Amino acid sequence: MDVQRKDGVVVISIDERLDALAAPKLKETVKKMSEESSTKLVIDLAKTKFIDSSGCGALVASLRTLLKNQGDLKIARPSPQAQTLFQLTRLHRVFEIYDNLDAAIQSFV
Amino acid sequence: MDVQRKDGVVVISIDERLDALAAPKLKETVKKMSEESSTKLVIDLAKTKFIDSSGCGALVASLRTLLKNQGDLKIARPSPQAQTLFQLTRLHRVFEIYDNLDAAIQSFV
Amino acid sequence: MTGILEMENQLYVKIEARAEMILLRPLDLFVRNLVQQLPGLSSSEDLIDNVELAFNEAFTNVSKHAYKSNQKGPVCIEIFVQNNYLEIRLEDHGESFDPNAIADPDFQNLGEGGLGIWFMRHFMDDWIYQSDQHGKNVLRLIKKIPCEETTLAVDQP
Amino acid sequence: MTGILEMENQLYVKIEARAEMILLRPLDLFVRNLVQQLPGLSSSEDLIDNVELAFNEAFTNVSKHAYKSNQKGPVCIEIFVQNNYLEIRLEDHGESFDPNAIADPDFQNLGEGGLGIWFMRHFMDDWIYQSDQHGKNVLRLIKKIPCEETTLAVDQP
Ligand SMILES: Nc1ncnc2c1ncn2[C@@H]1O[C@H](COP(=O)(O)OP(=O)(O)O)[C@@H](O)[C@H]1O
Ligand SMILES: Nc1ncnc2c1ncn2[C@@H]1O[C@H](COP(=O)(O)OP(=O)(O)O)[C@@H](O)[C@H]1O
Repeated sequence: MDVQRKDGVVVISIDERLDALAAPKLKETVKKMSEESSTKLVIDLAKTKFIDSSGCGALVASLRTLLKNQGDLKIARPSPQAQTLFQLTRLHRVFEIYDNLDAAIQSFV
Repeated sequence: MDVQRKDGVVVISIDERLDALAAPKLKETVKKMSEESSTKLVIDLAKTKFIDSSGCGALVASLRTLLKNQGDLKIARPSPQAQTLFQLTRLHRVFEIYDNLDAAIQSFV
Repeated sequence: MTGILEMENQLYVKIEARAEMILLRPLDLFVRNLVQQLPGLSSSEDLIDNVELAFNEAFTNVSKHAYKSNQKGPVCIEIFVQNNYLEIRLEDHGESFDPNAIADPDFQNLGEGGLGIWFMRHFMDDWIYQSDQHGKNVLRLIKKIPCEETTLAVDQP
Repeated sequence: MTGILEMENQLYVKIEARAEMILLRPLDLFVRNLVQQLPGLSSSEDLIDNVELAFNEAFTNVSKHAYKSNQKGPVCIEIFVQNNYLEIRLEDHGESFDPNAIADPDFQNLGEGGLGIWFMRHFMDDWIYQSDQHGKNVLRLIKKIPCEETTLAVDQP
């Protein structure tokens, strides 16, 4: 997991797998971030080949935490495997999803 | 495994693993090729993350087969793991090795 | 070693360990890579993803729910492959549960959890969970393997 | 399931299957990915490569040499991890051989084969092969795990 800031937006790049081992770290990081009000966060899934139910759950939890503190979260570059899960769970209607990282960042500006 | 021709030189691109499963196919392909006299062959290891004793053996066998028929073989872009094995086995003195594919091809021209 | 190992024309693997989360990814990759090499499955990236996901959810549940404490108990994973059939079995000796008491996820208002079993059921052809009186719990994940044309050709005269 | 599973502070995995070559890559990836997650090994790409290679040679040899015919016999793979110690054990019931009768490779004139055992010995800290009268052959591959500073710090007052 790698955290960067660009144009006032935080970009978290997730590693190859967003599973039950990686999910707690994401939730914790977002929780800390949301202590600052109005955090603008992009979760970049470009490197993420595999996501499971814990990964989806961590994304839902992260969005909730941010919304509670006037922040927001967008998702960039999900793999076909992630897109399948988002569609099945209707999370594609809950998340704003971009297939381009810059578009996700710019959507905040 | 993927076979292409460029400037009269044959380039074989090896897959991710050159192990006991992949070695027989390489040997067989080179054997067929060497029926034509003076085959110029480059083995491209750019995608090959893992090579084992069977892989090294297949390269040695391929070189022999070609030399017997006035052909020759160069190796391009070995990974650090492959380089370690070539050095340990002194195969780096047996093979001409290039860290650039074009240089390997041009060495024949 | 088990008698079933002697059976012909099928693949059988048995893995025993404590249900530690450190094994999740090595096991996932094992399952994925094995499935990737099976004739009727190798060509379908989707099918491979689905089996990997189902196994991943099953192992995570054994590690997290069957063994809640930090000291994880044993898990036995068995993989059976026959011509047109793949079964992955996970056996644990931890807490059991009643799958009929687990409601489907509420997709209008998804929580943090509760998707695992639904995913397994969705992506596999069969999902069977059984507990016996001796504290043995077995989950069976079953997937039919689509016949390849080469296989069909052999079966036909 | 085996008593050793109960031991604390160590990792133990046991895999049983027929020694089919289709398992080579799934098993290799399992071993690689497990080693990759061990504290003292995760940071060294070289060490991970070396253990993967040694395991790969050992499994290939059981499949090709211990079981020469097409009908492969059983192999049992055990992985033990303790603080500073990794052992991979392969047990077969096929043909045995005398490792002392195997000469080192002739590096001036390498042939097609004969590098496997030399690689295993070179890349592991210990390589032990033993056959008993009941036809059981066991190969033990042993690697010391370098201590990480964090581990050392815990041990010191
Ligand atoms: N192997 C298992 N052993 C015991 N309980 C389980 C097991 N698998 C699932 N459960 C129970 O079923 C519930 C739903 O599981 P699941 O759909 O995977 O969602 P989650 O794991 O996110 O809660 C779990 O919260 C747990 O109570
Ligand atoms: N597990 C084994 N069972 C029986 N014989 C073996 C085994 N491993 C190695 N051998 C014997 O030792 C020889 C040398 O093995 P190795 O160094 O791996 O080279 P290669 O496999 O290329 O011949 C083999 O040719 C075989 O005769």
